[in-house]
Parts: sequence; C-alpha cells; structure tokens
Amino acid sequence: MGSEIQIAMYMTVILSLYINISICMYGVISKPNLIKKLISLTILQDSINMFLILIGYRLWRPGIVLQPPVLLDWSPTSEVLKQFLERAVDPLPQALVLTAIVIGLAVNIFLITVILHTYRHFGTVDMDEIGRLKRVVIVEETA
Amino acid sequence: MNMDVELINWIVIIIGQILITIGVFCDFVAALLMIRFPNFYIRLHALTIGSIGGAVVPAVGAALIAIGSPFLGTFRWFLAGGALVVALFIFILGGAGSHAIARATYRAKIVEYRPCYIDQLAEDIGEDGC
Amino acid sequence: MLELADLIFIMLGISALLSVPATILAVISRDLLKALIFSALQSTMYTLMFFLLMAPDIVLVYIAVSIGFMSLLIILIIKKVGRYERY
Amino acid sequence: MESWVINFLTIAMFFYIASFLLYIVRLLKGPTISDMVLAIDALGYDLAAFLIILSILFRNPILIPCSIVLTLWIYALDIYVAKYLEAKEMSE
Repeated sequence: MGSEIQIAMYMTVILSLYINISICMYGVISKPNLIKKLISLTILQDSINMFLILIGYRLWRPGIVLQPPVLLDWSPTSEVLKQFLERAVDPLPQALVLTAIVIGLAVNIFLITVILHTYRHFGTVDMDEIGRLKRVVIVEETA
Repeated sequence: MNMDVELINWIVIIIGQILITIGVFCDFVAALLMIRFPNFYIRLHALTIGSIGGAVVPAVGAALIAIGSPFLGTFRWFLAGGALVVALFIFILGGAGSHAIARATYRAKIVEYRPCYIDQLAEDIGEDGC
Repeated sequence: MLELADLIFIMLGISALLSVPATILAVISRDLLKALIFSALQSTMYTLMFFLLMAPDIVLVYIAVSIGFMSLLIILIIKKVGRYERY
Repeated sequence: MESWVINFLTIAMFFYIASFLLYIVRLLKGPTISDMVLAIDALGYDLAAFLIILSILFRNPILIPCSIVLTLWIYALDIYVAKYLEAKEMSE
C-alpha cells in the first residue's frame, strides 16, 4: 500500500472526476443550445475514459519504477520478462479506451452533421425555439 | 580511457543543468509577467519569453543531460534526438503561432491599440494611425 | 521528505482539481468560443493526467482528437451558427 | 551521478508547476479571446518541455513522442482561432 498522501491524492482525483461528470450531466440536460450540449457531452465522455484508465493503474510501491506496457529489449530473457511483469501497468483498459476514443470521434462528427441540418431547416439551434416552431407548424396543419 | 568518458559525461551534464536553470528562471519570470502586463500587445513579449526561453532552452538542456547519463541505457540517444526535435518544432512554430494570433487580433480590432505612439501598418493601409 | 512517487501523485491531484473550474466555466459561459478554449484547457489537464498514469498511446490519440479535430469541427459549426448563446 | 541528476530535476519540477498555476490564473481572468489563446499557447509549449523532463525521471524513452504531438496540435489550435477571428470580421 502507498502512504497517506498518495491515498489522499487518489481520492481527490476520483472526487473531482465525479464532480466533472455531474456538471456535464447538468449541462447536457439543462442548457438549451445544441452546441453547448455537444461540448458537455465531449467532456463527459473524456471523464468516463479517465475512470477506465484509473482502474488499470497500480499504486506505487517503494523501489519500483512503473513503466508503460512496452518491452524495451530486443531479445528479452526470462529474467527481463519477470521484471517486466512486476513493473508494467494493466494494458487491457488502455486498449479499451483507445477504441472508445476513436468511436467517440465518429459519433461526434455525426452529431455535428445533425446539428448543421437542424440549423438549415429551422434557422436556429435553440431547443426551446425549435419546440415553439414545431408547435406552430402542427397547429397550422390541423387548423 | 574510462576516466575521460566520465569527465566528459560530467561536463555535458553540468552544461545541461545550467541550461535548465536558465529555462526555469525564464519560465517563472514569463508567468509573472503574463499576469502583470496590462495589455494584449505587451503580453506577446511574455509569450516569447515563455516559449523560447522557457521551452526551447530546457529541451536542449534535457537532451544534453540524457546524452551524458549512462544509467538511462542505450535508448538515451533516442531520448536526446526526440528532445532536440521538440526544441526545433517549438523554435519554429512558437513565433509563427504568436504572429498569426497578433495579426488576427489587430485586423479584427478586438483590443484597442493603446498607448499608441506610432502605427506604421495603419499608415500603409491608408487609415489614420493613432 | 517527499519522494518521487508522492510528487507524482500530488501532480495528479493538482491537475484533476484544475480541470474542475475549467469544466464549470465551459458549461456556464455564454460565449461559445470561450467555452471551446476552456474545453481545450480541460483537455490539456487530462493529457497530463494520462501521461502520469502511464498511457502514452492514449495520449497520442487523445491530443489529436480532443485538441485538434474537435476544436476544428466546433469552430466550423460556430462560424455557421453564430457565436453567442441566446440568454 | 544518478542521484545528483534525479534530485536536480525533481527540484526543477516545482518551479514548472508554480508557473503553470500562474498561467492558468491568466487564462481564467483573460478579458478577451486573444489573451486566453496566448495563455494556453504558453501552457502547451511549457508542458511539452515538462514532459521531456518527466520522461528522463521515469527512465523511459517511449514517452517522448507525446510532446512532439502536443506541440504540433497546440500550433494547429492557434491557427484555427486566428483564422476564425480574421475571417469573421474581414470578409465572409
């Protein structure tokens, strides 16, 4: 186990990530502008990715230098491999988050295209305005 | 023979540490000046101190330290080369970026150009300077 | 006496704490361009955190996606739509 | 030699963190867009130099390409914002 200050800082990181997620959920739900919703959604996605990375990290122990999961020798012996297993962090969440970031980029580009078409149709990106315009159109059609 | 290599390593490390000390000093001064300066066009000077003095010089110093320390292993040459590439990129791109943002700010008239003693660009365009 | 491990955890905590006001200002501010710059600050802080958490491959992708492409796309759509929020 | 270098770089890290905090004060205060972009420029370039020092402390050369990519994309952000500011007021 790490010392007191390491555990306190670890809890600080987790707490501030929770605060970030709650603020971004407020922004997604409560702000009427579509671009502001998009920015909030991006930050929310990044915070959740950070949680996944934080799961795969190991606390420091004295005398061990942590390394990213890359073997630096060209022809590793069994001793080097054993030392590597003691030092490396978990590579599975990193592969997961790498895929999630790229798919998130594709989803964001799709959302931007949808926002652009909404703006060309209605002339505004405000959700309240769009709802009012829709209501006006429905009333005109039924009357 | 071994003694000479040791001596050369120490000399390179001391030079690198002097460069990093200069860089840290420039960085701290630039951060203070970025707060203290009153105007956007004067703050460009602080950005130049912060990018050239605070990033290029410590990168070169870190490259020298990486060359002179054999406890890093064989890959220290890769580390030194990467540090020099970063120094070259910041040396080129820092000036270009600050020039672009200053030109855009002047053309868009976001910040008032004051105190104004001489404005040769406006005279060249045809407006009245100051 | 502070060791290197303690120092790294302190840097992790400081950068996580600095990302909170950046997020608050990015959600609250009326000017969308200012919101974009605050989101870039949050991305820079997360970059430092990913680096300290020993994930260089994610740093290589995350900088390009979050500072590069998202800034470009949001600036393009701000240019079409308009810079200020309604209220 | 090893402990001398490590101690020196550890002391240099404190000053870097202090100047990062001062830059962030300017970024949160900045009255116009240009000041904020200026502050985030300086922050990004100094972070690139800081990552090199950290990769010497971690004894790992695989972390170096991060700082190259960071430098290039901070410059790209700069150019985007400058182009937006100029094109909106001049032509369009």
